[in-house]
Amino acid sequence: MERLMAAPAGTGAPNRRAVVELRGVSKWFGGTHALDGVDLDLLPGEVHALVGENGAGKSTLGKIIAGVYQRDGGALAVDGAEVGRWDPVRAGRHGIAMIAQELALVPELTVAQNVFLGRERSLAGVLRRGHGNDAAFDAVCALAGFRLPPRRRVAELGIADQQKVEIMRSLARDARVIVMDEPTSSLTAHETEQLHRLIAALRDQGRTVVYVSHFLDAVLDVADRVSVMRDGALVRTANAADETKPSLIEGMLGRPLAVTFPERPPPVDPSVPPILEVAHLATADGVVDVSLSVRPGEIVGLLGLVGSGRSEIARAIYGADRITGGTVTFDGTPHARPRPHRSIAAGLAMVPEDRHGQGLVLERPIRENIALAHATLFATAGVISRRRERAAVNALAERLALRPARTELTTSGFSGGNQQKALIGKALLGDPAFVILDEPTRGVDVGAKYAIHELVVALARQGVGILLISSEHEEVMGLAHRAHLVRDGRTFAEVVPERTTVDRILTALFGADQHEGAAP
Amino acid sequence: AEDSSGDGSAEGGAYKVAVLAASAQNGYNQAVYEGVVAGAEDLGLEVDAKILDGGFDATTQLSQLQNAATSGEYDGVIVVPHDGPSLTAAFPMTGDLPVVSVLNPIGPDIDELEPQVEGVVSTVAVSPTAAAERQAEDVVTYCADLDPCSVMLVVGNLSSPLDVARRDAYQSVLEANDNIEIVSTLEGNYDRDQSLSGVANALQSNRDVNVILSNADQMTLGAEVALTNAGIDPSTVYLTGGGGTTEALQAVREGRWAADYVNFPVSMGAAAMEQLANAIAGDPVETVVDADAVGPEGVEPYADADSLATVEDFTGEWNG
Amino acid sequence: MPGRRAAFPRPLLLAKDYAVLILLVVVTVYLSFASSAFFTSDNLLNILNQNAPLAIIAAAGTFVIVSGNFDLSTASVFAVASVSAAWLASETGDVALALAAAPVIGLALGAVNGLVVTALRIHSFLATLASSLVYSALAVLITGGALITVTAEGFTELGRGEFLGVFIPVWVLAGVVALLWFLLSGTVFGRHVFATGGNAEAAELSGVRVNRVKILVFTLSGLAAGVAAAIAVSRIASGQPQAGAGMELQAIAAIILGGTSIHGGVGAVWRSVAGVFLIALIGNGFDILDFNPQLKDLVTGVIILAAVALAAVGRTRR
Amino acid sequence: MPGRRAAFPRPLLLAKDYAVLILLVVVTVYLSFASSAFFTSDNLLNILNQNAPLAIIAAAGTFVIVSGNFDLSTASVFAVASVSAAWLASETGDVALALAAAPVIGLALGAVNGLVVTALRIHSFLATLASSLVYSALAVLITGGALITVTAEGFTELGRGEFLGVFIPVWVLAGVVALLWFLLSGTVFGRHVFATGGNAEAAELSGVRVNRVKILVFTLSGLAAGVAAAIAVSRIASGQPQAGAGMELQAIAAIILGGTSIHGGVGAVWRSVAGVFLIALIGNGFDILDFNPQLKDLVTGVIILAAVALAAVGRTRR
Ligand SMILES: Nc1ncnc2c1ncn2[C@@H]1O[C@H](COP(=O)(O)OP(=O)(O)OP(=O)(O)O)[C@@H](O)[C@H]1O
Ligand SMILES: Nc1ncnc2c1ncn2[C@@H]1O[C@H](COP(=O)(O)OP(=O)(O)OP(=O)(O)O)[C@@H](O)[C@H]1O
Ligand SMILES: [Mg+2]
Ligand SMILES: [Mg+2]
Repeated sequence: MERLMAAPAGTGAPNRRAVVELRGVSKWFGGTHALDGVDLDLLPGEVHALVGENGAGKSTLGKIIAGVYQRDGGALAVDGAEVGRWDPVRAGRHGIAMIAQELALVPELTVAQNVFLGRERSLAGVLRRGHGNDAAFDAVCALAGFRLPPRRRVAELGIADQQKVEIMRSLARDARVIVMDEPTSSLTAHETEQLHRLIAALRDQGRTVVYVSHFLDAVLDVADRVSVMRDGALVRTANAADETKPSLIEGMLGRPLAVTFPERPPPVDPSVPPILEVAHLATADGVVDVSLSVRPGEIVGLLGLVGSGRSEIARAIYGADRITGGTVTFDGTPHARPRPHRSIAAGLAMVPEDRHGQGLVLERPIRENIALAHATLFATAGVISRRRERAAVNALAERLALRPARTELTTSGFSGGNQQKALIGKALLGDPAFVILDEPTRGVDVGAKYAIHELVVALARQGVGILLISSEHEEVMGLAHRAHLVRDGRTFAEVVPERTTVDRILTALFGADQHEGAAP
Repeated sequence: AEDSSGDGSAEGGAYKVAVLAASAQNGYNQAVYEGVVAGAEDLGLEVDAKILDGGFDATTQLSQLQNAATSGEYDGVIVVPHDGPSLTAAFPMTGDLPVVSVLNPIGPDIDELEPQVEGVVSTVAVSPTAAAERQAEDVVTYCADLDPCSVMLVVGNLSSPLDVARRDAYQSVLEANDNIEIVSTLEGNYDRDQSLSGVANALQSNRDVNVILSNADQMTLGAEVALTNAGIDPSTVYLTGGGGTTEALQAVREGRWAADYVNFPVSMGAAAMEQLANAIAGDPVETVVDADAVGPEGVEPYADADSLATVEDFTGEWNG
Repeated sequence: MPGRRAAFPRPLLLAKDYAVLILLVVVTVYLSFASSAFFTSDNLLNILNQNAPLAIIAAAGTFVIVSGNFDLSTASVFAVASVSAAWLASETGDVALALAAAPVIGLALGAVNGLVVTALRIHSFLATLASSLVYSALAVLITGGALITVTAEGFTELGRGEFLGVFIPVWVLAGVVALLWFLLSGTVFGRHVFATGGNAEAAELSGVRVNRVKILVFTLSGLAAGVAAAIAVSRIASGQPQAGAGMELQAIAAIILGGTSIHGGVGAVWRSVAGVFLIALIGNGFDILDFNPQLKDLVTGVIILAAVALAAVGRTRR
Repeated sequence: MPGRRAAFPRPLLLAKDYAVLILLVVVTVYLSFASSAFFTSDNLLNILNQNAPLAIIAAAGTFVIVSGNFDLSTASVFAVASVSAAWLASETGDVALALAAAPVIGLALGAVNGLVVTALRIHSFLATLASSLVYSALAVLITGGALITVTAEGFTELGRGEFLGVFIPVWVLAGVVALLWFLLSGTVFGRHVFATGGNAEAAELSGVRVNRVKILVFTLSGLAAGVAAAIAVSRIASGQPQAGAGMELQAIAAIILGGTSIHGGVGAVWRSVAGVFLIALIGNGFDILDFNPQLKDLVTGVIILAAVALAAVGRTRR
């Protein structure tokens, strides 16, 4: 993507008075030193990127600015005035809003109600009628550049749409400082582009956007200044113009790393019988007519826009949603009435797209989460051998570079990216013959992402069949042997990534598709 | 109500009577109901008696009383109040539906048996205080030549005015004698298991107890088990309860208990029915019927082995 | 969890959302045919009048449940409020003061609940269970366990009086329900109650003062218990510590029976009121018809399950 | 919500995790000084013996709460089981059969709860509230409301007998607790119970048969109620429908007091047992020291709050 809006050089000039200043801010979580004396200035009218490995402290920093966490040490000043007690409400009053990395919405309320939550317009506490579906909502949509049905219950939205609601909510607060913690982690390239335009627009209105992301190209693209973090400490803050992708990576990891996609495993001989075959699959949850097949050792991708139903396809194959039509054949035998426990028993694993909602039991230790689907592997007569369990789990954690590498810690205590790693480990523990990966690298850092890509390829080389879903089309393009294009719950075309480009794919996907807004 | 009671009498004395039980699931209340039915037969009356379940809930019973009045279906009501005072709210009732109260009076004063509110024609009961005092006096007699004479009190539920009155009565009588020492006061909640636990605990600090005075047989039965578990022979302790249940009378006859305060729920039901019939028929009514006097010929309410020996065939009017 | 659901026919949706109303109608119709005495304004007003206190408590309790909390202390708040009112009336003879005191005391005890829950950040189930023990002990101490009878002139007006031929408690009930209904469904506060119960963290992040909301819902619940107590105590003209025992669970049962989610975030005041009267009708039916009272619980239980099953029909297997 | 905590000294962490134990110790120490009769093996065994039934129910109830559910029917299952046992004993005179019947009946009723909850997919709070009504009605019907006295030879062995100088119920308690503790913390089933309560959707996607788990935890809870009933009925040699009334809440209170999360996903069997005995000690203390029983609730409430406050110290504002 070419640079969207030229940021005047030297925007970083410190002569402008900072909106938010952090001085020596530190934060402890139990034993973990999440933040270690961080200094940071946020200037008006700048896009300030935060980059760093998983667990570096980006979210923690953002949450401290937004008042979600209390700092254990250091000072926080807004408009030059030091603040004492700090919470989301006070932060909100000072015009600071945050889009959390892990979506925080009220599922039972509608889109509009969520967007205006805490900002309801009322007469003496009495809600104005028609609230939500009116000018105010339209204004937010206009500003955001996308629209959602205001009266739809948020619980019924796909995770990507939910992320849009978060964005709209921060806009509705017309905040001067918006902390966006990985806002694009489940947006497609097109929507990401939209968001970047939006961010630039906000910046030009003199607002400050703190942009946390693992997509370094995008960071260099939209950010005016970048702050690099490592192990809870600030490595440096510099003008984006003076940074390059390798320089950022070296700053984050403390060592250089060439990030290209690992070499695709050799193409699979078409005569090999498929491990998974799906014919005219349909469900009540958004899958209309899907046919595809995956051979052992083959990586097959699903390319679709958000809401196209890719996750629903995955859920249907795995048995999470009831199948209303079509057949699934696994390893030559019909996988009739699939249910998760049958799939797992048969060696069919899935990494779900929503790690909190569908993936992890947050209040349990990482160990139990990774072992959950396969506890029986370490059990004799139903009695679990902690020793064997721990050995196997720790080995996986090692292989996935889990940080911190303490598998007894409560899952809620791990950073988003590391939780994602655990989620993948969970699927791999049982040595499955076929894996569905729905957004497998959502929210993981460059290093870990590279590791996961290598893992995927390695699996394929071992003869594991893989169905890959990613909103980051490059990922599918870079790894998959073949890919199916999905629209409105239908597979309507098959492509060979090596022989096409993202743009051509997008054009195909947008095809007749209106509701996704202007096609490129 | 006017005309309905008219109908009632018109149909050759086929009375419709509502029996408002404090709880229809409870042995005592059922006995009263049986008594009402039996009493009607003895009187040669054709009575259609219906039992309503108060579920040990004051509001429910109040509602039932009000409904009975407004529905105009009944010629009279017999109530076993769960909470006498709260029923006051139903009076004066729609129409002049006669009400007879059994076991507890209806009205603000739980010890006043004379009708306290317009509409209650008769009360078949004994003042809880009077009964408790009498029980305590027997204890005093027993303790006469014991010094110290240590007593455990087991009362039902100390957030219930009735039981608080009983406890106060026990205390005032016993504390008047300096040889008597009340070593503990326990809540038994009319439940064997709870009184068993309470007494078992209290025994830990007072193994040498002489008297266990309770106002309900269930609780005394629990206490008896506690004694046995603690390796104390029940017959060596003055055990007494209240209710006159089959089990209690047996215990007294066998000498395991020293005494029991006997109730006659069936006879009380019959007596209530008799007074109600009089009221409906417009005949003179006894405003107070002493519940201690309604029992079978020769049965002494404050029973001990000797008094029971005189009435071999009396085995109690209920069990619960 | 995301409520992924497929489209299904209208009637089932209705069944899902209005199960309690449907059953209310069914029971009413049945009773009307079964007994001439049932469907009379006299009897219906009686039912309303008798259950006004419980309905008021349940209506306010809806806020607590919707906010994702529990209030197990309403019965003991009710008890404290009623004995206090009785005590005041018999001491001072000032009827107005005494009856006014009940709601005030309820409000205060409710606020204490809210403060305990938010300050200690413990689940309200345990917090209010504990406070209910403390409160009922208070009630006993105020009276020494004895009964307080009120003879003061006019004390029973609120509980027994009539206005335009309808018992005053019924008017109070109507007013309270209307008010609370609006408060929950039509105001910012109501919206924040839903948000707090739906996802407290998200609400907090959106600038909702979650703790303040919690304190307010408990205060409201206590206030309602106090109002209910005022009605009840004036009706029976006497206060005693056992008053209202068991009410707390009856209220919660009615609320959930109405269709308000125990997980919080979903519910309505009218539902709780409907729940209260569905159960009340069953009791009334048993009294009117010549049924064996020992079957009452059985029938009540079965009807509750029926209501729930009906609602379940709407939901489809995931 | 995620266990967010800032850095704080070890002791506070302990306070957070072991509040119930700390209070148990504090109360024990106090009572030991207050009365020489308290800290005697005789008295301590007596406490264990008395509370064995409740502790057994709470231990099994832990599974229900950890799995994210509620069982409000334990008391009525207890009632049905005990009246049935009493009835069988007095009818057949076959003591062994009668006492064996109680657990079996409990198991069956518990399974029914589980099936209702999963089949209707309703929250167990309401489901078990309804079933508790049905069950207690059953208990009444079995006895016709009356009390059933058992005179059969040897019926009281289980409840009153001793083995190696210790009451048999204490042995049963020890066995049951050891077994359940291990079942929850050391087996695949236990793992699945935690997962179900922590995040049912994730559990399902991980191949956990969530519905099966639910049915099993309710069955277990019913079974425990049956065992408890067998002990209690044998102890008092009589069965009556009101038996055990209120036990269901006492059990839940003890479980949560112990520190098991009412949200599910977190908890332990020993915690519930500790909770039961913390409350039991207070009662025992009152009886031994002859304190005014009217203050018992007050003290209990305060101590519960103390325990909770202590645990709260650990958690700091995030
Ligand atoms: N609620 C919590 N409880 C305990 N530890 C926590 C908590 N939140 C974060 N941590 C720890 O603090 C450190 C920083 O976490 P943070 O979420 O800020 O990382 P991050 O930079 O956002 O990582 P990611 O890119 O994966 O989101 C990590 O070691 C994490 O384990
Ligand atoms: N709970 C639900 N109820 C009704 N429709 C739903 C629900 N969840 C998702 N959908 C619809 O199903 C389609 C697929 O949802 P989803 O957003 O998961 O698709 P997707 O292709 O997986 O996109 P992504 O994976 O990028 O989020 C969308 O139209 C979405 O609106
Ligand atoms: Mg993060
Ligand atoms: Mg998806």
